Amino acid sequence: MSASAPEATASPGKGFRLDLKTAGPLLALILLVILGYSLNPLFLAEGNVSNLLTRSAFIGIIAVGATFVITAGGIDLSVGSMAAFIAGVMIIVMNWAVDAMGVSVWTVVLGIGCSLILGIGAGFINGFLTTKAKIEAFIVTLGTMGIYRSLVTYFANGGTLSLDSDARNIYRPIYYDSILGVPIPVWVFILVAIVGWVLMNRTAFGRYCMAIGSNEHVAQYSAIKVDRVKTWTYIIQGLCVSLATIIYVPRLGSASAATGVLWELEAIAAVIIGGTMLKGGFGRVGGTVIGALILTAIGNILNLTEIISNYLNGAVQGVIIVAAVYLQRGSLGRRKKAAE
Amino acid sequence: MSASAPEATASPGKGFRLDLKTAGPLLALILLVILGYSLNPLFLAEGNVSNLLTRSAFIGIIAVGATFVITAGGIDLSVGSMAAFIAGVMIIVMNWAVDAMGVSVWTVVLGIGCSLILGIGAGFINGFLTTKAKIEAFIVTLGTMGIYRSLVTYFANGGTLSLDSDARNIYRPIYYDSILGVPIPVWVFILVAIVGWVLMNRTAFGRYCMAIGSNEHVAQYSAIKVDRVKTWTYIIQGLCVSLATIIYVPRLGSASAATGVLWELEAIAAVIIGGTMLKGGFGRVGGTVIGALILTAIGNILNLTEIISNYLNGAVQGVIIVAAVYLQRGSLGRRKKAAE
Amino acid sequence: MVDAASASGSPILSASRISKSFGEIPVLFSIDFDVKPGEVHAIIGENGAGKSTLIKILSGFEQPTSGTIHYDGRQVTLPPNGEAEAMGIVLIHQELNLAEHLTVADSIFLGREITGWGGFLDLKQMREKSRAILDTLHVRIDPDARINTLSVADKQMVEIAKAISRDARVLIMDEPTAVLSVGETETLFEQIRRLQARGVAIVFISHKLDEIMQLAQRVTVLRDGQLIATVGTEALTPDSIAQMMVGRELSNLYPPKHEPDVDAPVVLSVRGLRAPGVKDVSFDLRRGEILGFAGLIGSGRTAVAEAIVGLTRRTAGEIEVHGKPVNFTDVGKSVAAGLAYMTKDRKGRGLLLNVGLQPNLTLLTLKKHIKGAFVDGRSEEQALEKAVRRFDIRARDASVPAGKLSGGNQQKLLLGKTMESEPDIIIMDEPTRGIDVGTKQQIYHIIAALAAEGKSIIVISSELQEVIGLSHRVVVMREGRLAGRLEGAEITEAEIMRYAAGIKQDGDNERISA
Amino acid sequence: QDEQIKIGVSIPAATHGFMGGLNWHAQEAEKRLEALHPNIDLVIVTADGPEDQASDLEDLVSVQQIDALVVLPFESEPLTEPVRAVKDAGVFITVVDRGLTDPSIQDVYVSGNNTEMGVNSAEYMMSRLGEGDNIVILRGIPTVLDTERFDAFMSTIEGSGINVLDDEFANWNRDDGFEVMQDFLSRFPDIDGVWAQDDDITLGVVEAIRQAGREDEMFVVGGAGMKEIVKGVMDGDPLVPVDVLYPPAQIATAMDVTVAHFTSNGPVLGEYILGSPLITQENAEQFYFPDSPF
Ligand SMILES: Nc1ncnc2c1ncn2[C@@H]1O[C@H](COP(=O)(O)OP(=O)(O)OP(=O)(O)O)[C@@H](O)[C@H]1O
Ligand SMILES: Nc1ncnc2c1ncn2[C@@H]1O[C@H](COP(=O)(O)OP(=O)(O)OP(=O)(O)O)[C@@H](O)[C@H]1O
Ligand SMILES: [Mg+2]
Ligand SMILES: [Mg+2]
Repeated sequence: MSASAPEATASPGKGFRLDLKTAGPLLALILLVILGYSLNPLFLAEGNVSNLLTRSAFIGIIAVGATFVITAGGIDLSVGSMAAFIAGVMIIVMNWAVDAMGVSVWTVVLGIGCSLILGIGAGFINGFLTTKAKIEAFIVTLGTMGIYRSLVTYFANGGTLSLDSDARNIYRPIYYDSILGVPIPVWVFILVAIVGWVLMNRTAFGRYCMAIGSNEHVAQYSAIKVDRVKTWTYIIQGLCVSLATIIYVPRLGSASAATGVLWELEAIAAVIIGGTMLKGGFGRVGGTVIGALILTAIGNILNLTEIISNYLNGAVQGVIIVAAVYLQRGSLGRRKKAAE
Repeated sequence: MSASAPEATASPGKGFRLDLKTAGPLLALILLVILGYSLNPLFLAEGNVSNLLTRSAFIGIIAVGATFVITAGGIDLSVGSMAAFIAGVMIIVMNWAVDAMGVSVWTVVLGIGCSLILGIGAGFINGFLTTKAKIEAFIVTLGTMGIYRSLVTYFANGGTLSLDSDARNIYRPIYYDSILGVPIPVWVFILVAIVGWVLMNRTAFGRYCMAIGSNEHVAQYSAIKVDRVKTWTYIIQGLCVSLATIIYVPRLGSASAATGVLWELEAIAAVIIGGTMLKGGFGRVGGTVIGALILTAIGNILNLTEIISNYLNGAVQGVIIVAAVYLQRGSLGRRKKAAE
Repeated sequence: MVDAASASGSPILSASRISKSFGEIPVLFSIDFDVKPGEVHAIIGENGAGKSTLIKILSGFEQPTSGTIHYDGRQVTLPPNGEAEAMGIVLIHQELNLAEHLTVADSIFLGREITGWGGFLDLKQMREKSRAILDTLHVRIDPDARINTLSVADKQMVEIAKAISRDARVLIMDEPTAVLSVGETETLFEQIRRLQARGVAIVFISHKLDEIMQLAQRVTVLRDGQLIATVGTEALTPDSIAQMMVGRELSNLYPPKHEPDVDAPVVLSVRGLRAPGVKDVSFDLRRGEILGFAGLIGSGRTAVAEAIVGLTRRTAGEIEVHGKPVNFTDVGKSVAAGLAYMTKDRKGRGLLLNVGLQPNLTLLTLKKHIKGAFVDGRSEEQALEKAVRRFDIRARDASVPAGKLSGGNQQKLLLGKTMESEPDIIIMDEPTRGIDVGTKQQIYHIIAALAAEGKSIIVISSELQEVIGLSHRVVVMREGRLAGRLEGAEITEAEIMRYAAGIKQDGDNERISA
Repeated sequence: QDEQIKIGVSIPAATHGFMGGLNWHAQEAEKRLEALHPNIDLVIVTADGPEDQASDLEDLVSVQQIDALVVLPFESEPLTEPVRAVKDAGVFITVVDRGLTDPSIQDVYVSGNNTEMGVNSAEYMMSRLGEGDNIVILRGIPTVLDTERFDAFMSTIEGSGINVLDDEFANWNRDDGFEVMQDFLSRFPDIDGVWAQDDDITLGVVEAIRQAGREDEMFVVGGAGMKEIVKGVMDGDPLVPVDVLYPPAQIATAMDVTVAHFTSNGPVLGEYILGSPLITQENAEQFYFPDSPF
């Protein structure tokens, strides 16, 4: 009854809960892998696994950023358009640099720098409008979503912006090469995930995000600079979008109005499948990573089999997403939920 | 110390507060109308106004339903796909009825009945999965969104389902005819808005929605059947989608995978522009109606002018939405917000 | 007092051999309890003793692990979630239980709205009835006001209004007076006596022993989930109750006041402060001084504190800390300057209810626990250990969400959180809200010790005894202004009440001091 | 000839009428060809966007281990490299409709002709209208092929004296077509012709014109060859007197050609450009597929 217990139980208790929490999405992922393998053993072939991981990097990196925004009680619908916009501007700038100074590694460095600045700037704008102008995050980011998408269409004159082919040859390896057998995008994803996890779980900032998402008043009364922290979550989101775009551009070497459509929904879905709550107050970067893998794996599995009509892909996807979340909330999470 | 003051001030006070609340979106709408008129006086021509109102009916009716879901702390992303699905099944059923029994008014009645049942059923499924299976509304409705969209694509074989032309001739008036100079869809919209307003503001059900969205524990401790009320909000949403579909089908007489795409975003945007909070607890049906009008008017204005590049339509739309919300929250609403 | 005869019938609600465990953890052991019509039966016990759990079982909000409940002589299983209200068992929860976005009238009638023609809400009638009930409680709350615009005390009054508006046969109140001041408490007691006279059975929980002596016919004492005794009040004194509760003698609730040093430097000086809810407030706080803030509900004490630490914008006036003018724009700045404010709204402003003890304790002072760039879990754990010992926080383990602690333990956690910042100047708003006498004594001694160390403390409290017992000087607020300042022997209940009620004003007093 | 041949078909998902038709033709062709050639296995995958399609291509190579690929790129430029990667894995490549930026990748190219579609539409307009007549244009989604059609149309009517009152995007969607046309109708009192460019849009446009009761004032030129529109042309609908073909069946042609590469004796290579003829009442019958969903 007294508090003598904490010392003894706190650490293991905490460890155990962490296991249970990650277990939900992880279990869903494992079942999905088993399903994939049983439908087609090539699912676990090295090439496919590497493809799958590389692919999940885009959504995964963006979703890590979204974890912060959502944990702090916000939402960002603009990420897909933002990615298209950043990709478009990167390409324009790099093409201009090629014209002006010829092709070199610096062209790509310039493009990357440009992307980072844009990502941070776009994140800041979202953050500023939500915190200072006090407009709902949903509306702000719905607005910027439309704006970025329009701008990229405008820059591309309704068509596609393509990276100069020489510049592309220099840039290509960033998507297509591997280090120690692991594709570079996967390295970036791992890095972002680790940094994100540390930031969320081991720094004051992460704690502040959870506090704000959980009860903004308490955060304010606890000397947390609520507006500043919230703005930072959007900046982190922008930075993540920028990183995802940096590895996206060399993949296809182009950007158009169709780039990044619906990424926002996928990113938010990854976050929520991973166990973060849409209402905020509770962030799980590890879960988000698994969520992104689950989403990518579903698409991959659907390509592995011909059992169902292509028209029904979306239905299968929907069923699997709901089932995956049910699996973790419904069974394992039931008691936790009920108790809350 | 005594309670003598309230009597004197309560009634006017309330009236005033009510005014202020509706004033935000209304002001934005008025400014938009002025803008539209100054860009092209035809904006206020009878024909255009009637078109605009009729058009806003779809999103408006759906958004009235969404107001309930959001007020009770939920969200429904499936409405657009649900509309497409219901429209598709209606057409299939009516075509089948024509084949089997020939064309009559009953064909249309059958279709309408079918639509109502589907809408209620689909709403119930969303509600059931969120409340009983305890899966986040975002995930449930993201899932059903994919499922309905897939199903309609499947039924249409990837193409378009078209209503038998004889049946269509009978059905047509429901979209195209007017009563007392007001198009029927507008009547339906008005009716839905009034019923919605009364339900939200003048019945215990509306109070329960707000209580649940504001604090689910409190609602539960007040002997409110939280799960039941939440399920009902989804059913109301389904019913609204069904009504919107009933007036949508005679418009073009067809349904395809492209029907209702992004309606969910528009509906949610209308709700939030109207002053309902995304986090729940606070519903304004009147605001929602104005929100739907604002959204439709923006699109209409963009079609009436040539000042800006077509490519930038989305950007203008984004800017106006953000500005409209800023107008109400930023200036008028600032103090209220701060107090909350 | 109500005559004993009315309370001598057979019990209307009784529980026998009630035990309750949350998971593995037992919190109640075979408790017998009953209440008779027209009786006030008080439950007392230390924080975490199981009082709230017991009455939640008595009203159906929790189901007992074992044991039976009889209502009206029949064995029953009470329906959950407040549905027992329909049977006449009404509970006022310890923690405020109102939906922030609803209006006062909506809240009072939530779950049993008055409907008129066609099943539509009869808003007019609900508003009028709300106003009538609030009138009987002598509170000035607009039935159309939204809950989130009310102060904590007003919210509590709404809760009370809500409860007495129901046709209760058993009315159970869990620390209804914790945030109320003397005046409000008195009106509440009037209402309780009125209901009692009508034969309503009343269960009353409070840590204020004098209230229990005043009101109750019988007292049940719980300790660590065990039933210690049920006795008639006439056989008791506050001291003997306290002793049963804590299990030890409780002499000297208040520590001896050390002589205030009149020459001590002024550490906080407020001049002509105007802010939302504050109209022209000036006062000084000296080093080593305990300054009491008294006043009725809504008199603006909280508003003064919040304006000082930068939670609300001040519109006029100067504030000096250690002789230097300051303008705190957020709490961080005031904490950095050594000035901490402890909110009275532990649930809405003080604690994150969904996280464990440790993150709550260190939220205000997380910077102290940063090593390199990272939060140092070890150092946080040590801080928690220390706070747990110092404030006697009792929790199953450190991972229990703060919302699941007993009310008093939440308050202690909040106290620990504020004290973590090691402030020189502390503004404590209702510091012992919901705290048992034993711990109260500890806290009073902590406060006195802090003052002796040279810290300066403002105690905002609605409990006059507390203000009187602790403070070197007392200021009384009324309608956003300082109505009076009292020192030494002037600090008496009567004098404070005179200022608080506006019978006497600052100008009436010849010795106006800064 | 008995070895198993796997052919991957990667196309955009059926998100609007034309793509729906294309999906249908692809599935019909799959059934037909698989029944005809037991050793041929066709795998159709559909994509929601360029990056999705790039992923599909990777899967077709790594998991399905295809021998040939029939691909209708979502967009030309982004998919050039992914298709090249497929080619590098030793796969026979057939590109449909939207050419890659590097044509040397493809073994076979099958396509409709966007430029010809724009030109034919413009020429029909010029045959019916003249100096001082007004038209409005409803475009698709801002993409390269929309731009090709539009530019070809505009350069053809240049100098004819026909006024283009305005153009707006209708997103290849009948609802948007309806609303944009409603607005054109309230804006412009005198419209003589409408170029809707796509039959989904056309359907919306026609309803808007009917609603306004201005059927007699103008005519509409659509595009693609949707069965409802072709039927109307066949029946002599004065409002939609013609259609300009842009055959969704080209995917079937491409699949046929690719299968032929493995089943016929010699290699099949080269370009197969399908024309965009004007569908008129006289020739409509040959373009009418009542079983197609499109
Ligand atoms: N839902 C719950 N889950 C787990 N433990 C709980 C729960 N509710 C209460 N407890 C525990 O049961 C014990 C008794 O709590 P209770 O709230 O009944 O105390 P109390 O006597 O009302 O104390 P206080 O005077 O502080 O309000 C405490 O240790 C508390 O932590
Ligand atoms: N931010 C604000 N804006 C407007 N009015 C306010 C604000 N804060 C407080 N008030 C008003 O000022 C008055 C004083 O409230 P306050 O909460 O400070 O009183 P209190 O003396 O602490 O009383 P209580 O015992 O209820 O806590 C109240 O009428 C309250 O409604
Ligand atoms: Mg234009
Ligand atoms: Mg308690």
